[in-house]
Amino acid sequence: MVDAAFVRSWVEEVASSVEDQRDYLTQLDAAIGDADHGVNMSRGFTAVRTKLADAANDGLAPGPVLALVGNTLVSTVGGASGPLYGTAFRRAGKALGDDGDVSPQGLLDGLRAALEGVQQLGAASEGDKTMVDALIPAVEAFAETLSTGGSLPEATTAAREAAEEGMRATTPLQARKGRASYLGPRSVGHQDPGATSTALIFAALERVAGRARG
Amino acid sequence: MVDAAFVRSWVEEVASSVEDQRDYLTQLDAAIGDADHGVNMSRGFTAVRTKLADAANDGLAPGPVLALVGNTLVSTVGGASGPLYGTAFRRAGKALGDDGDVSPQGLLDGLRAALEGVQQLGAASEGDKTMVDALIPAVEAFAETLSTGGSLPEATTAAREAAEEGMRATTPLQARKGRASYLGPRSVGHQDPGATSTALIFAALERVAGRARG
Amino acid sequence: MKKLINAPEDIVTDALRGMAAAHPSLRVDVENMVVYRADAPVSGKVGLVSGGGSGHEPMHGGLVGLGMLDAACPGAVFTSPVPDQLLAATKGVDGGSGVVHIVKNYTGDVMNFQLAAELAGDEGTKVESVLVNDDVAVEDSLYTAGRRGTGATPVVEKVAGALAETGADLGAVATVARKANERSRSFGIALTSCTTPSAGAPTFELGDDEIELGIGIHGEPGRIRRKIGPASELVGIATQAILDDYPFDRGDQALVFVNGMGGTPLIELYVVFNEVAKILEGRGATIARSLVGDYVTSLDMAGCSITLTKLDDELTRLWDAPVNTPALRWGV
Amino acid sequence: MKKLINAPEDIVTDALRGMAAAHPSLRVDVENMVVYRADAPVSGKVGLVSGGGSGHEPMHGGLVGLGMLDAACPGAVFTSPVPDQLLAATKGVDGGSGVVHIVKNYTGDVMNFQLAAELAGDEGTKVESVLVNDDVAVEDSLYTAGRRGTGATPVVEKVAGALAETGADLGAVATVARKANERSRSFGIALTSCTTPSAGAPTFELGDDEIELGIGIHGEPGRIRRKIGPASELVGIATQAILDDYPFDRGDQALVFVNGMGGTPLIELYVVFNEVAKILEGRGATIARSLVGDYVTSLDMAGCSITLTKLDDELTRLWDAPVNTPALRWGV
Ligand SMILES: Nc1ncnc2c1ncn2[C@@H]1O[C@H](COP(=O)(O)OP(=O)(O)O)[C@@H](O)[C@H]1O
Ligand SMILES: Nc1ncnc2c1ncn2[C@@H]1O[C@H](COP(=O)(O)OP(=O)(O)O)[C@@H](O)[C@H]1O
Ligand SMILES: [Mg+2]
Ligand SMILES: [Mg+2]
Ligand SMILES: [Mg+2]
Ligand SMILES: [Mg+2]
Repeated sequence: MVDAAFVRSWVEEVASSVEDQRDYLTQLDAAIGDADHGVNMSRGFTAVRTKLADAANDGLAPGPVLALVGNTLVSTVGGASGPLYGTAFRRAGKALGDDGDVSPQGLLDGLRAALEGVQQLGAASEGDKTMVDALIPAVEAFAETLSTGGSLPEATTAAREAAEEGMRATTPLQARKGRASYLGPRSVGHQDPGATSTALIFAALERVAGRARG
Repeated sequence: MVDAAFVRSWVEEVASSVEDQRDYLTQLDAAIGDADHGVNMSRGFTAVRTKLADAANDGLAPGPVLALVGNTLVSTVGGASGPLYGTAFRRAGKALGDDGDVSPQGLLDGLRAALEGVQQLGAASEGDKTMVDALIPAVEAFAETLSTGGSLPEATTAAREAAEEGMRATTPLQARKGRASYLGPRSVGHQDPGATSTALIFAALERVAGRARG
Repeated sequence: MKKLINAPEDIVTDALRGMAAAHPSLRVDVENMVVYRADAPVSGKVGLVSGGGSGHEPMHGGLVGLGMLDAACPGAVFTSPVPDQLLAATKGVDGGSGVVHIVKNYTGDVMNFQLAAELAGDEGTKVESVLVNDDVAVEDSLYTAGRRGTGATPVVEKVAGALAETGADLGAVATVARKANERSRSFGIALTSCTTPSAGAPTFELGDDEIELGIGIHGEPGRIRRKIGPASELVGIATQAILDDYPFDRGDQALVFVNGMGGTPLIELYVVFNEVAKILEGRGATIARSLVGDYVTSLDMAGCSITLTKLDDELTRLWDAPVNTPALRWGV
Repeated sequence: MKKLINAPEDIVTDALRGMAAAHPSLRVDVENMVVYRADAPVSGKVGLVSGGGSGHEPMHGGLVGLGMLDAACPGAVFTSPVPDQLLAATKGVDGGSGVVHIVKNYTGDVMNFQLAAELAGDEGTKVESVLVNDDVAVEDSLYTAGRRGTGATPVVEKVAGALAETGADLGAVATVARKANERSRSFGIALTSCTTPSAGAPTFELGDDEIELGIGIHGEPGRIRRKIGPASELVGIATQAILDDYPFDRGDQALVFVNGMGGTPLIELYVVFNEVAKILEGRGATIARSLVGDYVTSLDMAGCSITLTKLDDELTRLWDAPVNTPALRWGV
């Protein structure tokens, strides 16, 4: 079951892997963007950590936790990734509502809401070489696994694998959205930073689900 | 005897060795100045060549030729070396007067006048790490050789040797005049560009005197 | 990396404190990262707010003042400001007649301004957003992020600010801003990349004889890498790219803006201006106004951008109107 | 070397043509390399002429105009102008009340201006020469070339130009210029060398973590080479060097001029300004006026100089007086 502790450790896992991968994400962004994606994400999740550590936010249900994460990202990240990831977490939080325990199906609804929010705001479709290219396959794989009777850990593993595949698949693409699109054909041959950070988020989810099971 | 042809080929010799040594002079100036001495000298002597090639200046006596060289340097070089070398050649030209043939003693008077002009304008004494450090010993050696019965070629050789010695002697000195003085102790260990160009001028004189004899 | 900073994470706030100390005509909210003109909000006047990543100085903070912006929101280096800043600025300059957002067309800027505009609307402030997208190096397409906002931005801010100063209403100010944008085109050239304080190394590497054509203002590479050539050739390419998209011919009045990217000395910008002038004269267009200097920069990048704005009587009058900002000042 | 130029030997004249095309307020004699204000000579007004090597733009050509210089003579890059130029400029701006030469204290500048002044005197133009020597990095000694003229130069030119505009006589204009110089001190820091077009390579090499303290404005190395440190430390050293020579304390009114050397972005200059402000506030001195930007540059050198001028009522009034030049403009 997905409870507040689960969601909090997921966010904590994301925060620490963003720290680890900070420079890598920035290097990816240097190749086809403006060399700040890692810095942006780390600024955002550092703020998120502080927020979640604040006693005032103790005892929040999973949904409100994710909403708080989203609002914090919107308020601290800036750039393209800030509104996008912020909206994703906000929408997911909204979808989860105020339940203390969320079912795998409930988490899926949250992921679907996140994807919808990102696409509404950013108007990117699959193949535009953005975070959407990791997010869509991840959500689909997650849904697919559950619908065929898979467990939450299995669903998160499938989602992580699909996200990483989608991330790698951005390399040969020519960007049609975001900064990388300014490079035109020169954006080909580089992995998209946002798709990479999205894969990190699903890898964190998998680790937490694995621990929750064991 | 020093006639107009002699003086013109001296100036021509100076011009061509300034061309050859242009980058070297500029490098010396880069170390303790502003990296333009070679460029300045070459701009000046290129203009001098044009002036001397001008038919209007055919048939000038040695003195007026040197005065023309001086005026041209003042009008085209700029920087510190322009007024200094310009004044040197102007004063030398004045000292030679309008005689068509100048004795070695007359040439010595010209060199003395040049030195006096440089020191009046620049107020540098020997040891300040300037062109004066090459000019003073050169003029003295020239005088010394004549006074002991030496020939003009011998006097120019002595002058060239003394100029080069004075030039080398600037290396260990701390500059007290010109741009290099701003470096304080850091000016030590570098050969002075202006002393180097002065040595070139005496080397040119020696070559011409040697040819004149042979 | 060698920079005159204390720490990469402090550069923006330290610089804001410096602006506050240097310019009494500004009121700087360092904590919320907003630069206001000291007398904001000016009651009855339409407010003008712009913003974007830091690293483009003097844009935007240096363009705040009478006759131009009422507030500017600097983000982190090359990172759009967040909605909170933009909302605070929007409310802080609303003199009751609404606020114009001048937004350079970058995904991040557009989205953050959009969120701020929605929040401001909820709180009862009328907001009109004006998009600046003058960079001809990027082809204009519905299926991409579209053209970037670059050198035209100060021009748009200047004329909109001048009209707002006359008491014109929200719609009119937004309209003239859009008109200035539509009549402007830009193209940028980089001789070097730039080094963001947090990355600590150049965003891209260029050979000793290589340059990038069609760059933006975030240290990103451009459309084409090639060998350097004489200014006449490079300026020819840049100006032609503009003219192919938006011709200037006999009778046209041009505002010629030669902008330094931050690391190129002014003497070179005048060499560039001379080449642009030769081309325009060759076509019979008139250089009616000019601006030469570093206004829309990319940190320490060496290079320049050329912006041509086709003036009409209204735009010329508004360009000439008094302005009093740290970076642009005349008539007062 | 990568520069936006056509050929090293053309950079000065190409840039002069660019200035002529960009600024109708100037009259540029490209052949004789003199930049005049368009209405020179102003009859009855004392004329102001300055000049020096090129590579310091906007100084001096960008400081020509109402309330400042009547003419500027650019030499080759980093090379003093020749007497012919200076003589032409001196005669060209003599409105019958004589001409002030503002000369930065460099051997070459001093000698060329001196020769020009003698020639102008012979031709009946009264000339007063004012020497600018504000650089505290060089110790002041009778036995050396003395202190360099650096950041104080635009300050001296501004106040002298403002007084000349009031119709003051030759002696009075020269006196206020000398006063502004005597009340100003500067110190420069280089993060990189610069590349002169003709040399084609940096004048000196600096390690990735090395800087030069006490530099001049000709790309020459400074007094001390050291490792880079935070802005607070470097600005502390520079400001202390000034204050040791000329203290600013409670009640003193400072004009704080943070000048970019050409390759340093404005955001860093504001970081520097903030550090200077903290030091002056700590001593109780007041920042009465400020100037932040690239005014006295050394081609593409990265770094800055700090100039402090102790204002009195007269200097403040003259600083605030209207000025209309390409680089400095207010009140008109
Ligand atoms: N319109 C969009 N839709 C979805 N994702 C986008 C869009 N534009 C950009 N992105 C994502 O944002 C990432 C860049 O984020 P970041 O570097 O933090 O912001 P910025 O591009 O403003 O510097 C890109 O790698 C891409 O995945
Ligand atoms: N006061 C002086 N007296 C004599 N020679 C001087 C003086 N000042 C400078 N010089 C000479 O001028 C040389 C530099 O000339 P140059 O580089 O052409 O001019 P600048 O120093 O103005 O760039 C120095 O190497 C020095 O020999
Ligand atoms: Mg980015
Ligand atoms: Mg020199
Ligand atoms: Mg960014
Ligand atoms: Mg020089």
